[in-house]
Amino acid sequence: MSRIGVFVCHCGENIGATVDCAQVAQMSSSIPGVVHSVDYKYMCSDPGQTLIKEAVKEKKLTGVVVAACSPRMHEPTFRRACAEAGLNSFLCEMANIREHCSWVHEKGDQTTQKAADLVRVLVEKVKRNRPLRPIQVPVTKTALVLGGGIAGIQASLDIANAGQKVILVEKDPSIGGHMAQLSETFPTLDCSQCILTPRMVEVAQHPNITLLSYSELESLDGFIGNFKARIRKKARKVDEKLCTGCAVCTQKCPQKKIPSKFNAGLGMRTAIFVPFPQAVPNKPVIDIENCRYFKTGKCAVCQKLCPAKAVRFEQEDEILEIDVGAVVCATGFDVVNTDFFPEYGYGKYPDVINGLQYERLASASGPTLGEIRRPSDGKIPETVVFLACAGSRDRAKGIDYCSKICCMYTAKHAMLYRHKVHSGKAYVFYMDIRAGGKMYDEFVRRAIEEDGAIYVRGRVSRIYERDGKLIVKGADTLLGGEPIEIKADMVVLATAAVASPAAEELAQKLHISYDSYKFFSEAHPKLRPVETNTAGIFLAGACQAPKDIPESVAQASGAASKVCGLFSQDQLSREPLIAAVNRTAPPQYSSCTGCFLCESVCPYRAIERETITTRGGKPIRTIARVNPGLCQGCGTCVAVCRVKAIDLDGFSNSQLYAEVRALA
Amino acid sequence: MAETVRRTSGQTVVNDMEALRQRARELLDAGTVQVIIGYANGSNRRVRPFFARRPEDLERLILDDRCVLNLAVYLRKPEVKALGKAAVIATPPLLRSILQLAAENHYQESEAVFLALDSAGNVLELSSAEQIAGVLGSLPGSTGQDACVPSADRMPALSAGSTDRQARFAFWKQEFERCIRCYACRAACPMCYCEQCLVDSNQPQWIPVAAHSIGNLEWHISRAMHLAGRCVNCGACSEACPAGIPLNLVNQFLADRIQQEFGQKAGTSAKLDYALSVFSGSDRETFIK
Amino acid sequence: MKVGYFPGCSLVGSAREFNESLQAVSRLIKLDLVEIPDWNCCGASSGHAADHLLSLALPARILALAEKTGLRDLLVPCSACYNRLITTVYELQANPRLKSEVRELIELDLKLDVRVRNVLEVLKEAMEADGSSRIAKPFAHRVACYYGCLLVRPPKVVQFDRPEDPTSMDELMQAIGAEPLDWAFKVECCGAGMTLARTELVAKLCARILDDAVARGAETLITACPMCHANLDMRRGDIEKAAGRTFTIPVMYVTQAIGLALGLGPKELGLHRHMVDCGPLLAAATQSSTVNLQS
Amino acid sequence: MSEFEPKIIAFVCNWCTYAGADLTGTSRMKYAHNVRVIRTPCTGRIDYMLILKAFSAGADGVIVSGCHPGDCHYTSGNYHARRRWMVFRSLLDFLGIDVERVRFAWVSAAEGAKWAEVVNTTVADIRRLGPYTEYQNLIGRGVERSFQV
Repeated sequence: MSRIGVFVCHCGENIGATVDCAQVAQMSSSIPGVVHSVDYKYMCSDPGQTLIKEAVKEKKLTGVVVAACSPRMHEPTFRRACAEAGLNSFLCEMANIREHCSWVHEKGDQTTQKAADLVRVLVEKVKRNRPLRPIQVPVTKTALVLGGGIAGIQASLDIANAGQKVILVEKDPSIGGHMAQLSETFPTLDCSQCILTPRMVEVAQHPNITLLSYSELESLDGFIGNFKARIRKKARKVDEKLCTGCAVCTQKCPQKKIPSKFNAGLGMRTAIFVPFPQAVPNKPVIDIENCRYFKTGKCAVCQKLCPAKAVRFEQEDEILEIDVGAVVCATGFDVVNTDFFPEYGYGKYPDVINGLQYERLASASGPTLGEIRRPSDGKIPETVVFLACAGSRDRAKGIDYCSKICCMYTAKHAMLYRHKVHSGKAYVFYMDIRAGGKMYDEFVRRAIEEDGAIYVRGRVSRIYERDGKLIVKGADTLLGGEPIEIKADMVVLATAAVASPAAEELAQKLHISYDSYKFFSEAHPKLRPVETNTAGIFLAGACQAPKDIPESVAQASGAASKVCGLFSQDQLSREPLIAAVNRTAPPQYSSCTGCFLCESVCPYRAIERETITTRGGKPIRTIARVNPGLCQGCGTCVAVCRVKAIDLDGFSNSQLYAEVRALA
Repeated sequence: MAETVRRTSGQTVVNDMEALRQRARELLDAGTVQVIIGYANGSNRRVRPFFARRPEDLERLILDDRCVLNLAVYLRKPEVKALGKAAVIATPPLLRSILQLAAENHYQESEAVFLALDSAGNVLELSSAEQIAGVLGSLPGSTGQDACVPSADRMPALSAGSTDRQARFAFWKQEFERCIRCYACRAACPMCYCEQCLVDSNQPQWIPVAAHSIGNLEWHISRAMHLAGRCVNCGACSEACPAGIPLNLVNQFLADRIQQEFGQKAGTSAKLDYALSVFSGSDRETFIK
Repeated sequence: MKVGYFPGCSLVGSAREFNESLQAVSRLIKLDLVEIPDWNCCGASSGHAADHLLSLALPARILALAEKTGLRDLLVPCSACYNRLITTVYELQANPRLKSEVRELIELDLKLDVRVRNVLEVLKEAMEADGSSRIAKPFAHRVACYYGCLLVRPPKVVQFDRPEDPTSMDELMQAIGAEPLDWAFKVECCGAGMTLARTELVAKLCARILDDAVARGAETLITACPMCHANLDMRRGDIEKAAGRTFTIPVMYVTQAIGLALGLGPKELGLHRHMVDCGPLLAAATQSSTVNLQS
Repeated sequence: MSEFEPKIIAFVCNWCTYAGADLTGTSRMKYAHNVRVIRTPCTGRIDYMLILKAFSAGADGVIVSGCHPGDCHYTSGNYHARRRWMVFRSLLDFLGIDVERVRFAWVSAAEGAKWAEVVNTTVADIRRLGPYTEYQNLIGRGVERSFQV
């Protein structure tokens, strides 16, 4: 039989002025199961709490209802008080008679009656509470970082420097990501590689970081603190341990005309290659699609010439299984190519290039060694037109969002062009300039005012080639929509930043949600920007939304600190208000019918399939099981279950039923 | 009122009964199956389910438009399972329910054999959900109202265009008041396979068990909600109801609404596509203010 | 192949030769055109700017009459009419309330189950279906295919071809032995909507179209739109004034080019009705080998 | 005879509407006293049976409220709830049960004023509709009133 204590708080005048607290206590005393009921001026004060603690002990209470403010305010206070008196803290509930009653209604019998009703509801609820203990989950203190761009590098270093183990997985042969491709970086114009490569080397040498380059995630199972990752280490066809990085193979490979991805297609590489001279690890990879040996069975020049005998044609992909406690997803972004734009020639004009290609042209390590030369004939262009918002913020193109980085890098592009070609003309077409950020607007102003970039507010309707020039047709909307035409030698499209093509598949492997553009979704757009809805998986960088370098680094450090926070505990403690599937006596074992209609409603994929077997291991039936490590307690499965085989602690079927009936 | 819409014509619609019997005989002879589940004449011009275990029993098998009871319910019964593997004389509604059961993990591949007639009168032998899904659309009578069960347009209070809520309430109140809570509807429904029905759980007692107005209404609302997005519209519930309540109308109405709103239809594929366990960000919400 | 046919006012007026050539070609490629009885104006010129409901009701009446013929496809050769009709289907399908309003207005049953088709897609289908038609005289000319603005836009409504760089007319021209050119003004506006209000602007726009076609070596422009044709052909004097130069390049309907290739005479195809003489083009030497249409 | 005072039971989610109603309180906005709030973790948890039980407990009107689409603390509970309500509401309407007595609303944690408005308009609507005798008459001679622990 329940022994419930009801404690009605006056909250000074806050409740007492409109609700007759003594009468509420009086009315509560007649609720079946209530053995103690008092009112007091300030329940949350020390004497108030002592009142509760003493009553718990003296009256041997099995449940406590504090009728006071919102549980969002003082529930922890009163639960702690109960726990100190020896009552399980989950046997304490609050009736909200302040925010939901005294503050919103006038003084009167009806308001007092409402307060008494609310108490009755919570008494019926607390009668059906059961003692619970916070859930303890062990933590594997190794982080998996996916993606070796600047965000992944930063996150890895931060976690590793905090003394935790990191496994960094990069799909390409080298880490560095898009940042390694950039020329100079806004707003300071320092050389991208100069600031990045020391970090890359640090990653390679860090004792706490295991770098798995040329590798991809196959699958991820488990839950926070206890993930199991399967990683495919793609065959390099080169023994990394033996290779000294002498580069004889890459110099002698006869297959030399393969467009280099690192150079955005503007330069060529060999079939056995290192993506760029500063690559980490600086070990080559054989591209078997283009390798003469793999295509014809003849050649093997690299193998013959390798002084370390490191070339291994027979090497196969390897699958590694790793236990990790947290995952940082930093898989980055992509930019759409020029062939996305029919109105700009479907990519058929070689001198219409995208921003990434321009970065390679402007980069000292690029195919032109940093001289701005147009791809078609290598001439130095006299007029260059830059188009911001190529695809971005364009509903007709299906990309509604702003790519965020283009305004700044376009200003930088125009500036770099003017620095390198003093006589050249740089036009920039823009919709509006979004230069929010420290020293950002100043940077754009500098491009316009000091470096003479000609900014035209308007959009370009068409680009076509005529007499060796690219005719750029647009409108200047600041000058009354006057149509203008520019005869350009080269056009640079600041093409939209989009999610990387593998993003959707990866999100499904990680069980994290993504938006309609395939960017990964954060748990809360404002307050939980680095977490995902799957506990233990964090986001860093442009896989979440287009971002520039400082933002990516900041988010990566944020994600790293979340991981370190998680790893600072040996066990995780979680609120135990979670769902569970009932178990009953044989032959049913559970009232669960095994229809699994609940499986897809769970936002956390916490519903698993559990096969009940005989002692001999013979399967009897398969029923649902809620993984307590994953369940967050929303209860959607409970409402979907026809037979009520699933129930949720704290909001159980019998509790909610009794709460409603308490109002009858 | 509902009595008037019951059809008991008993016309034979199947001329290829002999072909069906022949195939059933072969299956029994070969030992592929141990029992044939079909229909036979019962008393009082009614049909009854029939379990043929010997070849000579097969002569009693019939198939006509009175055969509405959904034989899929027997596949899950332990006493039927104990007879061995079964072949079932299949109508399109039965096959639809097998697909839905498969989607809900309650029919395993090759658990039984289904004998159906195609439009040319050939006997099809189906056992996997994939086979069923493949032929279902082409079977005779597989579209439209294929059960001889009540249809809404014959109920004045429910007919299209009726906006009289109180008339609807009065209609259903009267219908449900006749319910004696025998749960024949539940027993006849292949989708009501739960071992412990909500109405049988008493902690808490969600639905009053006594046959009075409120309990009856809550029972029928629950039944409809539990079948929403799962009912394959076989009509067996109405056929089974001794009080003649046109129960399938409620299920059919929700099935239509779900198809309109969410484009999902139960019993069309063995892949789980349950309208109430998925959602779309663009679901209509004009009623939410 | 049998389709409903809505010529619209241009094809019985200023663009008679489009109608004549379409009818002549249709006979040869076994395309049966069933003219919608009692058709009315589609409201393209001013109706759609004046009153939204009217702009839907006018085409809706044509659609309702077309439905009565029981034919699935309705050929609308004039691209302005095509645009109005297909837009009406799009808007009314999306808005049942508006649809019932329009249905009351036109007092006809309206199911919206007729497919509104333009001349390019119907010709392509008919020519492919009629495998027997043979090219008598390949139209061996360099042509600039000019689609104009209405055939391909707005893309979500018409859902035809690539909006910025359509190719369907180019393919038709290739099939009759012509050499379609890659040029920059395929879907540029000729300014037809402003032809009376701001003639000098229209002349300027047209001049640019002609200029690019000529610069790339086109011998003739090919069009499928009576409005474009009228502007580029009849306004030639204004265009030349605006450009400060002369243009001798003729402008032909797609059906006229096909007709010539199928062996029809210039007169049957109404070529004599053009302002800009097609004579020199026709006089130019042409090969006379026979090519199968589908090759 | 005293004026009819509607009895309203509200099922709200913990993260948005419950917090929104707290905000109404901290902002000291006044609203009708007729509502009794039952807290649930998420609209996804709100079983249609609870709405039926509220009516059989004598409620004249029911409010069901939670986070706006896209704001669900559990990402998608409210989307699932929305579908279930759509189906449930259609069913009630088909059976002739007055759907005007169930008010569905999205009230965020920031919408204190909206919560007051939702309660006030619901109370006004139910006042206009009158006591829900149609349903309560079904309950008959207190079959369920005998409920005790």
